[in-house]
Amino acid sequence: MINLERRKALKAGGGLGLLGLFAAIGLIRPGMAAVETKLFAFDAKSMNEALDALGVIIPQSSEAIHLTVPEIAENGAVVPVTVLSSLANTEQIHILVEKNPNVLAANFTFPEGTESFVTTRVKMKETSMVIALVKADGKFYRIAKEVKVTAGGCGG
Amino acid sequence: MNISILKNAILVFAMASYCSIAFAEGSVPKEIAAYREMISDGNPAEFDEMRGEELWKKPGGPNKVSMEKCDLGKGTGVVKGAYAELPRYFPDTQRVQDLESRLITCMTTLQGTLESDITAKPFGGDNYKPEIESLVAYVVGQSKGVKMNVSLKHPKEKEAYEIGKRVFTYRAGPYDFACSTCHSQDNLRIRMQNLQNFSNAKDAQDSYTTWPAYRVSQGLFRSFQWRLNDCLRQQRFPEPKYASEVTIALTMYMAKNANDGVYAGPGLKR
Amino acid sequence: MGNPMKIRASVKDGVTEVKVLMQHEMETGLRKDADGKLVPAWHITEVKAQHNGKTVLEGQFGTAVSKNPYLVFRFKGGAPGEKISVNWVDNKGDTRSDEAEIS
Amino acid sequence: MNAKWAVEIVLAINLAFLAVPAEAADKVDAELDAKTVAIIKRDFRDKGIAKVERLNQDEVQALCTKFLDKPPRKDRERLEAEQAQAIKWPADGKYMGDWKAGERLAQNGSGMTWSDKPDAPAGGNCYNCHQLAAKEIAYGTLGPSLLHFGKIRGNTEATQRYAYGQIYNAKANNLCANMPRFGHMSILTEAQIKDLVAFLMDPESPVNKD
Repeated sequence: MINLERRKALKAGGGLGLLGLFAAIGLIRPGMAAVETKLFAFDAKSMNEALDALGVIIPQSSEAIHLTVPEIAENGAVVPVTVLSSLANTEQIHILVEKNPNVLAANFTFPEGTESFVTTRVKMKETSMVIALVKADGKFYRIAKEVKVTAGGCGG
Repeated sequence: MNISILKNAILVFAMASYCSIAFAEGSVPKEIAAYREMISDGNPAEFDEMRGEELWKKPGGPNKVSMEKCDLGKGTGVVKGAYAELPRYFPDTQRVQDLESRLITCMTTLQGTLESDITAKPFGGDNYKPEIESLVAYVVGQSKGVKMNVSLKHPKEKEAYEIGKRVFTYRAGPYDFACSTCHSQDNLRIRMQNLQNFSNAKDAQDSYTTWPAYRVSQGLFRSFQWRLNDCLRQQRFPEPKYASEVTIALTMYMAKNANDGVYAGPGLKR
Repeated sequence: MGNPMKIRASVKDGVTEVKVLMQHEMETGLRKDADGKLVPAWHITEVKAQHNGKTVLEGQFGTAVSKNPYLVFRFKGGAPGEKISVNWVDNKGDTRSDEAEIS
Repeated sequence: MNAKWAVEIVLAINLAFLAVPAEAADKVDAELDAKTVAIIKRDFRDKGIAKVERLNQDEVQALCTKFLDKPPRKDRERLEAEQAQAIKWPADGKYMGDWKAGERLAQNGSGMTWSDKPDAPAGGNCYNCHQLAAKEIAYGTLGPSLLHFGKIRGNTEATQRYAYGQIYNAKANNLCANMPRFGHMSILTEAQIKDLVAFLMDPESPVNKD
């Protein structure tokens, strides 16, 4: 928990997150579109970078998010991921794979009237945690599950 | 940013719901089955079927003729259900043919394409999709829901089956493998993948009726000729010639053993 | 222009479920070809779905979305015969739009 | 192709004709056998390191093919003895190498296919067929489980020698076994086989640890 506090302190104490850093050195103009922010998130090479780019400090773990992934993926090229959020006012769902070279796989924005549910398929380089990060009412929540990626033999 | 803080933050992030899953002996096949079920919807082979249908219907080859006059065994132009009765004996060529060899016959005789142009690179790869593979996708898709009904009535069909059965058990190469080394017992796996027992009707049906297939590991549609080619590669054999008699005989053996199974391709595979 | 998508949409109990299968290589930019050269990244970056001119889903893809991306989502409303349209844009600026009728 | 193997080649076609047809059915069978072999020889081609010579069966392969892996006892025992005779035991009398290298080999499923490079060392392909370390869940079941191999059998020199022999040529004990003859067919080197023995036997190896 100390680490958690340190991360908070870092944020609160004016420490520059990645985005802040870019802004400071002029890579992000004030008022630049949200799209640019997200591009940084997709380039993130670690969970921490991805969270910084998304403007997340510490997302709360939430049982109101249902993440369906296989326990074992026979092939890392296609890992089915379904996320269903029962959190009120869910605005966005992000899918992240902790050990991928680029951590953020996809994100979805749900306008009024669209259910906070999505199914897609992602690539996984190796056995890793898959994380669903949900933005609801302006706050971030998360749930994570491990997917084992196995080596294949012949056949099929 | 300090590296150790980075690392720690990641740890905290992952810790809450992380647990190492111990797999009981029997749960692995169940998990694999669950995975397959989860990916079974949305098969990209549909795109190959679409492309194949276009190729079938539009004028092609040096003769600028469509494939619609091709006889796949059920009469000129009949595609529906044709794959479920292949391989079969064709009086015009006086030999037993599988789908691919029959498509070659039509592409050469109707469209005037050179056989060597078709067989030089018959399998897809990066940014390359041979016409014959898309035609295969279209034709097999037209047998979806049809019961496999391969005949051995003609003596040459019977002979092809008998030869296929023998090729299946022919042990050779540096590993001493035959097809039967891996495919003649029930409930075995290579790594995580189930091995079908082709002398068991249920296994033969499950396997044969779901090939050709879109292979997610390769992101490509694969024909039955490709399936055999890659099996023989892993058997450490030299390469079988495309649509040759040895491959047709093997196909005949497996197709006949799958009789009465309902054809369900193109499949979606690991 | 990209290759066509397959879109299926059906309405049940006032909720329309949309299944979209796209054709795209989704190259990560990390893969090497047979000659050992890096294959440049080439992937869909944005997806948008609309119903009666109203946006019902917006998505952004990174390089980790699988080849030939597949998407399922649901929205309230929709009636048989009405149109669903889906559009994507990739990092090379290529784009594709297709539509389907709700069944 | 390795020289020893070339010397041992007996064309299967010879065997197909050796059987004297007593009845019409046998005659048809023998004709089909011969035709099958002729088609096999005609319909494959060289690709990469996989040459068509690989289809010429040696005596073991031909006998196991002919009797669908259940050969007559007399032939079986004679050939098993011959295979055992041909095992080349390590000159230094040591059977154990590096278990860590052995683990990598066990995981590696490459080698001897037409897509493998001629100078790339082959893998052991062990996990394709055997359970080994408890932590690896992606294992095959074609062969017996080798989990706790050394722990169960005891890490004695006799067991090490047995393991070496089995990897070198399992056909010396069971003529029509599924297991490839890794030493006999020059798939793996002596050093590689020793690494695999260590992976099976070493008390520190994950095969015996967990």
